[in-house]
Amino acid sequence: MLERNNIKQIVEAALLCADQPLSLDQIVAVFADDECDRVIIREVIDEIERECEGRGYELKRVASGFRFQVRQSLAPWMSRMWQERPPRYTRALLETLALIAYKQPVTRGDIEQVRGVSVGSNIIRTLIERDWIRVVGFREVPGRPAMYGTSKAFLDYFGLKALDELPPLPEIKALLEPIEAELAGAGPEYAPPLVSFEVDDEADIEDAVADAVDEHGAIDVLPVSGTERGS
Amino acid sequence: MLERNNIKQIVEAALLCADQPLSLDQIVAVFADDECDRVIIREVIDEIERECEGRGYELKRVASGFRFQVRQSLAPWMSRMWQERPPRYTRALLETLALIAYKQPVTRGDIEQVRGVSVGSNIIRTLIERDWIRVVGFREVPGRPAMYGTSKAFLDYFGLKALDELPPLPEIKALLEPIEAELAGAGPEYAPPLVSFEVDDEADIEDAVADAVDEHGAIDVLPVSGTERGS
Amino acid sequence: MNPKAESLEHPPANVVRLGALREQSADTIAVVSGEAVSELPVDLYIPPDALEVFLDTFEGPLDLLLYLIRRQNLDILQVRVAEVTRQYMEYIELMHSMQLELAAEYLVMAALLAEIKSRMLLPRPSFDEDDEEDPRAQLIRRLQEYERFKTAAEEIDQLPRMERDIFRAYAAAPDLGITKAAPEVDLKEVLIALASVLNRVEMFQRHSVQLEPLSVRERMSDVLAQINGAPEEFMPFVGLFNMREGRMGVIVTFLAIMELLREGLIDLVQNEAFAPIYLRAAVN
Repeated sequence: MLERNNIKQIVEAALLCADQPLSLDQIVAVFADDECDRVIIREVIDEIERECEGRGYELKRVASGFRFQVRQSLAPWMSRMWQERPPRYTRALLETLALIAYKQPVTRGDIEQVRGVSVGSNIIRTLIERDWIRVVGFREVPGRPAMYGTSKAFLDYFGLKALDELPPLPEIKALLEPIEAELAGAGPEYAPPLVSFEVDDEADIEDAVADAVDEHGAIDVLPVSGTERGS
Repeated sequence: MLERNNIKQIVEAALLCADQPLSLDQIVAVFADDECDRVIIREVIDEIERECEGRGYELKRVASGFRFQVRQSLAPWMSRMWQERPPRYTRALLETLALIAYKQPVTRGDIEQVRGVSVGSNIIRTLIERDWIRVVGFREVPGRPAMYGTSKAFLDYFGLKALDELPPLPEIKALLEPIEAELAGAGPEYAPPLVSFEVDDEADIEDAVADAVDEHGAIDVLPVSGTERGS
Repeated sequence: MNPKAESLEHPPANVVRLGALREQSADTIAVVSGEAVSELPVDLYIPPDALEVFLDTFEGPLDLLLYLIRRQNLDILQVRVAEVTRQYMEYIELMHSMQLELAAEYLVMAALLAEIKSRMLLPRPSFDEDDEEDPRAQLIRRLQEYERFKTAAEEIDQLPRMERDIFRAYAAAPDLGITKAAPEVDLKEVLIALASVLNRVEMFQRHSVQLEPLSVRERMSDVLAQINGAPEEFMPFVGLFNMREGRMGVIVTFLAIMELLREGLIDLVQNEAFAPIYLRAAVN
């Protein structure tokens, strides 16, 4: 049997790191059989709930269980965090989505095998949060990996009635050709855009470069003096 | 100006519902200009950190800012919640990552030079997709190979504030000492210590050699007859 | 051949390392039982039947050599060239069937060892010819440098990390009135991403990804979700068909079930002939 205080810490931690509400059963399952019992867990949950008073978040009971949620009264400040322009999805995410659409039902391992690259769990989480993919089952192999498929919301977002309105593969490959031709044709003439900035003090150069890198991705630094340009 | 307790709740809530660690600047940006100032926010963060004592989670400072995370000691229970096993990384990937972390900026060629094998492009791609490494420039040699460095996300993932929190790079360990000594300048004059033993019976030689090896490690066997020494 | 020398050449269990022996007098290196021994009793290294297991374990020739030196006490400078060559050829044979690009690197390393050996057999050049570095020094330096990063990689692997040891603490956001702005995606972007990944696959391996008709794929997901969402373990086969979808819909569902069956994702259960058929998630 674990100490009560230890049990409380574990329950609190479990609720905080789960990405969905946890039912009482799910919380119980976090413990080994002899570590604690249901009654204590119930009591501990009540305690945790009381202790949230005065903090920025509270323990909520929703249909599927318990979850921590930021207090509604703080919504105005929270919404400031998301007012910035949404970030763009990464290439990795789009490839993962495409593979799920065309090869569903697939596991993360299947996707990794095709892409040759490991798929971060944040990609899967983002796609699930966006409601574009869902877990459709588990493959009965060691580890019971989840199998993913696309959802109705995915079809709706992309204006499709059914998945077979997606173009067949040969057409997709054709999509790539103009892009490749462009890249191939650009050849040695391809010139990256120039970013210029002035610095008065040499000590500022590093900062300026760092800012430019943040904004433009990788950059080359060319020496420029006065209004002359280095080649 | 907001009340201090209110500020604390907002900071706590922001840290709990942000997707990423929040820098001080990002926390400040959650407030309107006249609501509070930087100094108070700093103090409030310290307070929050102290108040986590005894709870299941802690406030941790990593490269890109502050984040709440479950106490390390509770990790065994947390991993029971996930059906999927955490990703494992191959030795090839970890060695590549180590080289980039400790020797940045490095090119793929630099990495291959040390590892003695070619670095698969899927390794570099995985590292870039995980956002652990990025292109920091190009080396001005034929082919202009990209140079890689690690990112803040790499440090965040491993719970580090800065690169110097990585374990120090292991020191060079002696390998084949006699030859190293010779190469270091002892030159052909280097003479290993002599171990001598006598055997009456030819059949005992093997045993005697084996004993001497046990005692002295590697030995050379030089022919010796009577009291004369072979060179 | 003297039987004593013979037995020394093939020592029983652990390899006796006669280290630091330089072949200054070219042929005679030791006299055992009055007989000159001109070959060193250094036997490699890896039992041949373990070869395949080992290949997976090594990150390349440097890694293999480090292992041989550190664990097997191999004195790489005393290796019999013929033996090394034979062993490396075996590796290469095996690698041929596994990962071709590795073989060249092992071959280079075997050549380097052979070069070192042959230099040592030649008369020693006068010492201050510093036009070229001693290949032994070069090799040792490379091995040591590699070893540092190999160890560093192991240490990084031990660091606490997200997904395994570090778990972020989250709380759900309150209702913000606004929806958290999500990135906009154009379908074309998704398709281009797919095209590029398929392209890559074809570059690296010959066989291309096979895809079922999409309508079947989609239905496979639906069927699986229905089976997994079913309160009982079993789902009646006929319950999966929606007659309002018409003939085509039925065929698509049927093909989806067949494909799921083929991929081992579901089981069909029937108690006796003509009894109702049930589906359930596959169990091992």
